[in-house]
Amino acid sequence: MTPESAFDSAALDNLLAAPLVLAIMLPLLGSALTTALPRLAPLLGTLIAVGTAGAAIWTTVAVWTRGPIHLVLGGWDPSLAIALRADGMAAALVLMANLVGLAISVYALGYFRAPDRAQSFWPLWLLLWAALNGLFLAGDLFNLYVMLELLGLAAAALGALTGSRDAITANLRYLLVGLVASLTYLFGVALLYTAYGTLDIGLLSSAIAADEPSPLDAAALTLMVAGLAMKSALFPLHFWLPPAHASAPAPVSAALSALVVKAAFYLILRLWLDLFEPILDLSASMLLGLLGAGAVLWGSWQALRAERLKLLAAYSTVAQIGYLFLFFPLLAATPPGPSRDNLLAALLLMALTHGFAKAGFFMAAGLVQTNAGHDRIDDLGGTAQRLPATTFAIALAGSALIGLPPSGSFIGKWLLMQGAIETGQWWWVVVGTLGTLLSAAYIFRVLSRAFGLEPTPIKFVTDARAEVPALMLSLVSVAVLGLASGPLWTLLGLNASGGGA
Amino acid sequence: MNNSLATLLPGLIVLSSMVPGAMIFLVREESHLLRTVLNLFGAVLKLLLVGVMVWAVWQGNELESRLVIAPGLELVLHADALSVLFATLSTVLWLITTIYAIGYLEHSPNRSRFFGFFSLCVSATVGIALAGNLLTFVIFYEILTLATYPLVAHRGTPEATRGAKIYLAYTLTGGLLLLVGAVWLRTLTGPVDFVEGGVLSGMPPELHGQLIAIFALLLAGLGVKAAIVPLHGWLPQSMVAPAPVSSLLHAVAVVKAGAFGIVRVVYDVYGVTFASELGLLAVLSVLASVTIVYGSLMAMTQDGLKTRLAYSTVSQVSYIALGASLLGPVATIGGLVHLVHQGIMKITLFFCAGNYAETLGVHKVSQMDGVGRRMPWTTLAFTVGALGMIGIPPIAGFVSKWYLGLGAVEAEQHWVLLILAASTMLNAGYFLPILYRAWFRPLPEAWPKEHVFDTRFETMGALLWPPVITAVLCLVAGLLAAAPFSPLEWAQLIAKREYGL
Amino acid sequence: MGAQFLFGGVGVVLFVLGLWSFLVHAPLLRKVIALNIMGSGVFHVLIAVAYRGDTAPPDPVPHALVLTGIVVAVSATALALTFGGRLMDMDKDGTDDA
Amino acid sequence: MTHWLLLATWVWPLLLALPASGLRLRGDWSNRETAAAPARHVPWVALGALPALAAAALLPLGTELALPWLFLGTFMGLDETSRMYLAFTSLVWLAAGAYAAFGERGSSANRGRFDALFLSAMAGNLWLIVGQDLFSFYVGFAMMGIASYGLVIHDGTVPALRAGKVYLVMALLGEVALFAGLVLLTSDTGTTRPSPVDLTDLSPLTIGLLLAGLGVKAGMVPLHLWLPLAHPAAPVAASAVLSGTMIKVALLGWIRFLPVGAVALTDWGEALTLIGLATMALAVPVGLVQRDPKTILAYSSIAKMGLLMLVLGLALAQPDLAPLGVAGVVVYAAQHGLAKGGLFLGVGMRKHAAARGSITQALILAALVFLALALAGAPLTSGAAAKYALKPAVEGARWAWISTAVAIASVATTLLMARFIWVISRTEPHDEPAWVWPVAAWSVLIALVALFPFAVGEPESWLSNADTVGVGVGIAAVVALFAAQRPHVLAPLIGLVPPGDLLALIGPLLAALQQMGRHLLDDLGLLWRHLDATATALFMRLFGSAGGDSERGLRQWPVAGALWVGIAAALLILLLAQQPLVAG
Amino acid sequence: MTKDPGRSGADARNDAAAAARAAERDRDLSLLLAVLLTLIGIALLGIYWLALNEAEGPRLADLALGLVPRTGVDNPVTAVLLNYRAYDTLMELAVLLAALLGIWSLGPAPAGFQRSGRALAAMVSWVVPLLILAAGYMLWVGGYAPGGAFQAGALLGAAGVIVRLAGDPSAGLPGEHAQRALSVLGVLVFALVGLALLWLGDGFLTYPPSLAKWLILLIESAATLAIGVALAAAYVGGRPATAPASTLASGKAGARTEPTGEGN
Repeated sequence: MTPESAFDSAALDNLLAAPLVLAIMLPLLGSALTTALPRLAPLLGTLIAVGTAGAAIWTTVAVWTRGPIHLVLGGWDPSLAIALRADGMAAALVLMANLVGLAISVYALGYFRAPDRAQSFWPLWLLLWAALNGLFLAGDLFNLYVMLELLGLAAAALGALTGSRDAITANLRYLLVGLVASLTYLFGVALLYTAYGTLDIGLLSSAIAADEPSPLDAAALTLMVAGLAMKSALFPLHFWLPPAHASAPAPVSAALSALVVKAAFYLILRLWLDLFEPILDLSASMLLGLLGAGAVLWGSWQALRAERLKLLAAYSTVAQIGYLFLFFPLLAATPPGPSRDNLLAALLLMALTHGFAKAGFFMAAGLVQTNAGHDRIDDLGGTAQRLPATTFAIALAGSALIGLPPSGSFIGKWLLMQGAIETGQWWWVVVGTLGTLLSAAYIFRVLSRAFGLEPTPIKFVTDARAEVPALMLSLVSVAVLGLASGPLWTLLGLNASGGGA
Repeated sequence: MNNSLATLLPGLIVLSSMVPGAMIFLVREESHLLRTVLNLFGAVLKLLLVGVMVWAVWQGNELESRLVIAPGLELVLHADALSVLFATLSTVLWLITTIYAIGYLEHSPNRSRFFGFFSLCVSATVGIALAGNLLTFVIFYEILTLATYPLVAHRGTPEATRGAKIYLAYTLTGGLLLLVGAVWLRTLTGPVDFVEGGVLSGMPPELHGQLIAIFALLLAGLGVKAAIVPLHGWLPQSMVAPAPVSSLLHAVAVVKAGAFGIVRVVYDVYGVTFASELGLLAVLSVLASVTIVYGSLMAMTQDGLKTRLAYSTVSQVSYIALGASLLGPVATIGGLVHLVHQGIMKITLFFCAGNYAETLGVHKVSQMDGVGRRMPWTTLAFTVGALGMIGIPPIAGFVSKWYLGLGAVEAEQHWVLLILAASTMLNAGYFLPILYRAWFRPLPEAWPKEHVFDTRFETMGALLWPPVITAVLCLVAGLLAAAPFSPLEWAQLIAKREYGL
Repeated sequence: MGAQFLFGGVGVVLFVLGLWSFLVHAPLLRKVIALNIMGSGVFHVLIAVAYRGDTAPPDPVPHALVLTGIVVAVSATALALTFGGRLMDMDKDGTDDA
Repeated sequence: MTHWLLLATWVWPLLLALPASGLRLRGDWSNRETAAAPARHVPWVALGALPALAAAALLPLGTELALPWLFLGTFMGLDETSRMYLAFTSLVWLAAGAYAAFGERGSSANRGRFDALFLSAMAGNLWLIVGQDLFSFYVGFAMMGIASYGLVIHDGTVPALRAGKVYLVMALLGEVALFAGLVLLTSDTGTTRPSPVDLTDLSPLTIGLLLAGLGVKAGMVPLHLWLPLAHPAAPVAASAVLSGTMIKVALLGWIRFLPVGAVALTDWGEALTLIGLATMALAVPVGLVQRDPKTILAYSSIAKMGLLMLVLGLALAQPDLAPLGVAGVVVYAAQHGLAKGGLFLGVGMRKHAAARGSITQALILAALVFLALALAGAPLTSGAAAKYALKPAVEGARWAWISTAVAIASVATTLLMARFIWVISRTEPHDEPAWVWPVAAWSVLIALVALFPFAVGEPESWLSNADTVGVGVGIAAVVALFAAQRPHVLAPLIGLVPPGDLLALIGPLLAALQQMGRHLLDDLGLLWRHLDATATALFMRLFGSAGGDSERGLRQWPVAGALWVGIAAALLILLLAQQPLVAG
Repeated sequence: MTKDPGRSGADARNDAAAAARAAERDRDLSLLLAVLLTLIGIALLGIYWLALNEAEGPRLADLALGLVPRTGVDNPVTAVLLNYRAYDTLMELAVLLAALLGIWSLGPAPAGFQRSGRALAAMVSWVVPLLILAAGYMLWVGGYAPGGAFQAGALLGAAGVIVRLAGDPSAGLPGEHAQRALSVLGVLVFALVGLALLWLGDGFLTYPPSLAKWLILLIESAATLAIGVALAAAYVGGRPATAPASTLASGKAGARTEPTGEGN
């Protein structure tokens, strides 16, 4: 796109740009407003949350109807300016993130009763939200760095919101991880800029594809992926995640586990698929797959051994991220075609399902914790039984985490296994199977507490503002994504004819 | 038949219990009436819809609901003669069991939870019955696992949670193996529906090794629920569940689902002739035979009435697998008709066991002296069920046994007669002593824990009538076996279609 | 070219040194300083790109990137130090394993 | 419409079973006294066999009733054989029913149970007679067999329970064998209503299974073990039908399902003949040394069944003998059924119907003597006529010595009857009131036995058989005199062989096997439980919560960092490995 | 979950042993890391060398410099910061805000330093106005020469630091409300300008050339204030006190021991 044509189609650009820009700017503005007017924070925050979610839906609809959107800010030459772009994958993740975000916002209304906590929460949360949307929609490598930092800072600050020693320790570690990781990423960006002189992902992609594969590409990729792998808590670099996620307040845990980690993963995926595909071969993907397998097994095992509910959920996140990495060797080994499309969609589907499910899980876990005063799994019996809706949310989210039908991750796992068998990499099937068994074990370790000799609950829902969002998210992860994942293919612009063989 | 109705009906049948089930969760615990209305509404509505379906399939109509959940992955609900057989069984028995359960749980806690899952359980079972491809089957198979888990754990005692965990460990592992098998198969075949006569016979010989491995996986997965030795360990453990649940597990849902799945795989996926060529049937028949004998032997050693019945189920359900494992329409008829016959007979027995426990506190065979005096009608129903299990004509069980025997001879597997003979002797060995105690031994001084109901009947009406009705059904199914619309007629219809006669 | 490599190469070395220091040294302050050294390393590399010979004006884009990077680094440093301070206030015993 | 009477023959007693059982739907169940007490006892049981009798009397031969919807396709009909069977069976059941209704005592709760079981067994017996297909036969056979178990153990005494156990095991074995035989038969012939012609190609396995399966019921040596235990243990009414009608169904089964007359099964036929001989040879001597009159009668039944097996074997081996042979067997079966039923009922009468020394007792004893003579085949009795009917077959046999053997057997039977009369005449009666109806029914039965030769037999048969019976009576008289004077000489012989004869030998063997099996099972069970416990413990440990923080080490920066840098290095190497070190 | 379980003696002994082991392990690991990182460093240097030896890659410089006249400023760096890549800058302000909010969320600020002596106070009263003045200059000069909002903001922040060092616990910052308003000013103005431009049809952050100069100045001014306030507030290290600063308790005012929000 030349500058002229950009100017010419400005009107159309504007219209298309609006939802993208709003999805990022609304929460940013909201953050500013809630900072400035702390008393009104919950009200303003909720309004902004609704608006942002609306913008995200608008974005998705726009991508659905018109295909990928590429928007150069400022009307400058694309190599010079920063671009926003929303393709199917970004739109899907934005939609998920914002729906989850909306639910978290509603939940937070009920969760943060003390005004000073709420005042701290809202601006940071909205900043985090802005960073997430910015990340998903970014088309510029350096802008991604800024977004990563914003995300990292906001997330660490939110995670430490309880102010306990554990929380601060864990989140300081998280902050440092984020910093070192994003600096490493930035180093990779700097190398790329050295070689190609541009930061726009699209331009870089064609430049890399046009060039011979060079060691510098390899070095840049290594640095960027290394940084992002740390941020996405890929085994064994997940060491920071469980304490940080487990010590955060429930809505924050939900956001961290469901969204923030996903953002880093999304970047790896983008780099891997969009930018560096020409220089990749199977072995590098296999390395990621192996680490993913380690994550699946170790994370699930640790979740099974965890004493506390939120720690369990955090380790479960480690495992779930591992599943996503299992797709890399399969994608590398599958030639373009319906099979690869299916794998890609399955990967996304698992990410989305995990987003919804984990958020729902953490929110429900938070509620249990609030109610019981603790979250030691072994002593949760009565509480779980007193809160049927919450337990139900845990169960639904849990079955999505396990990958039981009809959840979205079931479809994802089905296609994952199918891909593994088709490419002859059957060992991932073994990993997936073991992981599923372990996850079933840890989920039902929790659920079995709900069956005790405790008194009967009077009604299904006891605290609608807190319970309904969790339940809705869990329900989405199970029913909507599991039974109607077809549109995802359309959104991704993939050949929807399917066909396994 | 109206076209839109034809495409909706199977789906509606599944939903007819799922929706009321979901609503029941929301019902306040003390709203006894509302819950009962919802329960019965769902049960009766489903029965009516199934009635329409029976009529339609009899007329040779194709009923099929399809839902694309992802490209290439379709949820197919298809009504053929086989599905109708199983669906009708579950629906009829569900109605009766619902009435029974309402009476059984009259004063116990957590009824909304119970009945909610109860309805889901039946929805899943009917979904299994109507599943038109392996994917759909797997989905409902897993949902069934999930829906029954809370029922098994319902009592909340430590034994109950333990039993439920063991149940879950077995069934989830099984489900996973099934999943792997299904996925693997799909990579070879692409998306295929169940087709009468099977779909795999055209596969090239070099794939036969894989097909055998897949069969092993599928069989292992289905064998867990069908309680084929050595995968039966969960079944006696899950006897901690309330009696209606045991009835449901043993007669209608779980065990049957496994056996039904074996039938589906053998006939509609592999094709019985092809399976025989691969040598799979021989393995299956040996496994089934071992199970039949082993289950009976174990049953003889049990003093607990329900565990004895549980082992009896282990033994009896393998009749179905045995029927599937013998090449020839007659054996097929025997296996299929036993699907129904075992259901009504075993549910009668469990109802009765529940009545003894609930009315007299009698849980063990050794406590059953003289119960025939105190509860003659229940004991009469029990007698019918037990004699039917032994295979005494003209009760339904004989019909299955006859066709199995004849089918075995037809398939030139004369040794199966020996198995049938041994099974008959062993069944008599563990059932007749019960009858002897019940009818011929004097009453004890006092019952372990007698519960006086406000009724002139021997026990509460809601408890008394269900076993009496099912006992009558056992007799009718036997006495009118050759009449139109009898289970036997349906089984013959199915066999005719499977063998293309 | 030589100057460019010198500057950029120093950046690489700084980055690696900073990383080593960050990973090996336990005290928070040292870690934060190490992080800033790593950052400097990256900024060096970026600035080296901007160099276009002694005659041509430097490329302003990397300069701007570095400026932005510095502000981000300052912000992060501030937050990290506050965290550390908070921890020290809470527990004079040490810095845990952070 | 009269052919519906065929259906009524067995449906009617089944329908009666429910009211006869005295079960009530409503009651004060929590009260222990009233809960156990059933409704007033109504003697429905006496009426059970009426439609059957009516059918036998009224329906013309060849009446058919096809009910394809019933069970697995039911076909009922009346041919010569089944009519004869229906006639004597219904008569015996009627008489026994009258006895059961009015003669059997005991707790009224148990009476309801007895009546219901009695009627069920009756229904089964009648169903298998009127049913012409093998399903009907098997249903009836099974119903009869299972219900009889309840009749055998009705009294609940220790011998009754033991007898019941032996009966049940053997009856079930028999049923299982019959089941397999019928399955094979269906498979061999492709029909469930085989005519003799269909049966020509039966496989040896089928024939063997049919013989063995029905042989249990027939008291075929060595499958007779249950019979001398069960028949005496059952209450009188039940013994009468057990011995009078039920054991006869085995013959009916063989006639229907073996190719009698269609093809020469020489080996099988001769084997059956020899087994029949062996059965007689065993039953009579063992019977002679029994104490209990009912046991003696039971052995007599075994002996008689042996005779019939012998004849049937001949017919099987030589098709030319079949028409007469089968007819003879049926007639003999009828005769024996009536007489044996009468004898068993008579034992009950003798014991309870009247006081010692009364006229009635004398009359009863006389009637018993008459029945015994009839059974022995004395001239002018039904026995003579029946035996005469067997003559053509016996004399037509390839083996000439068969007639001699049969004659010896006749003598032996006479001796056995003499022994019975000896024992019964010394039985002490304990009279009970209200025996009018049983005695009346019994009298009718005796009258029928008396009329039998004139109704069924040919005139020349009336005076036949005098020689053998005469010899028998003579020997018996000598022995009786001897025994009266020197009781101590013969006394040790009595009770020498316990009832159930071979069972005494088999018993310990079975016990040892059982012991071994139990040990084995116990060991296996122990092993299994151990494995199970280990697995469960492991499982529970997995599910149980764990302590400790296993990632403490990993969270140390140097450790995590080394891993991180290592992974990055690996990635870099992997990426570089695929491109030349110097690009371009 | 937040309570710090008192450690028993056995634990302590175990900890000591573990610490010894850990120290040994750390030594080994630091050596390993050194080797690994040296190798990676050498590899990176090599790769970097190779990359520089390649034909000169495309550069944005000419393009960027060429378009400067249309940006409304003369300083190319400022053009990049506030025009070509204004979005980055906006987000960078957000990062600063995030840090500040994070610091505030940790609780009230620790006590300030001892009030300065007379000499220092006198110096401060001279230096601070100078700094503010210099900041203004920096802001203005950024349009055509090195300088701009960040530099200016940094100077303002430095002024705040000095004030706090001199003993004013609030670093000379206004009360809470004003502080909050000022610290978000940059983001607010920047974002609103961007959105307004979008609303007006120019596109997000697409300045019409005629207004560009003034809009940039507006944004820069707001940013300067915000940066200054944020840096100073960050240095204060805690939530601004609603009450007068002097009432803050000394010592451990900030060490909060209250349990977590979800615990109760």
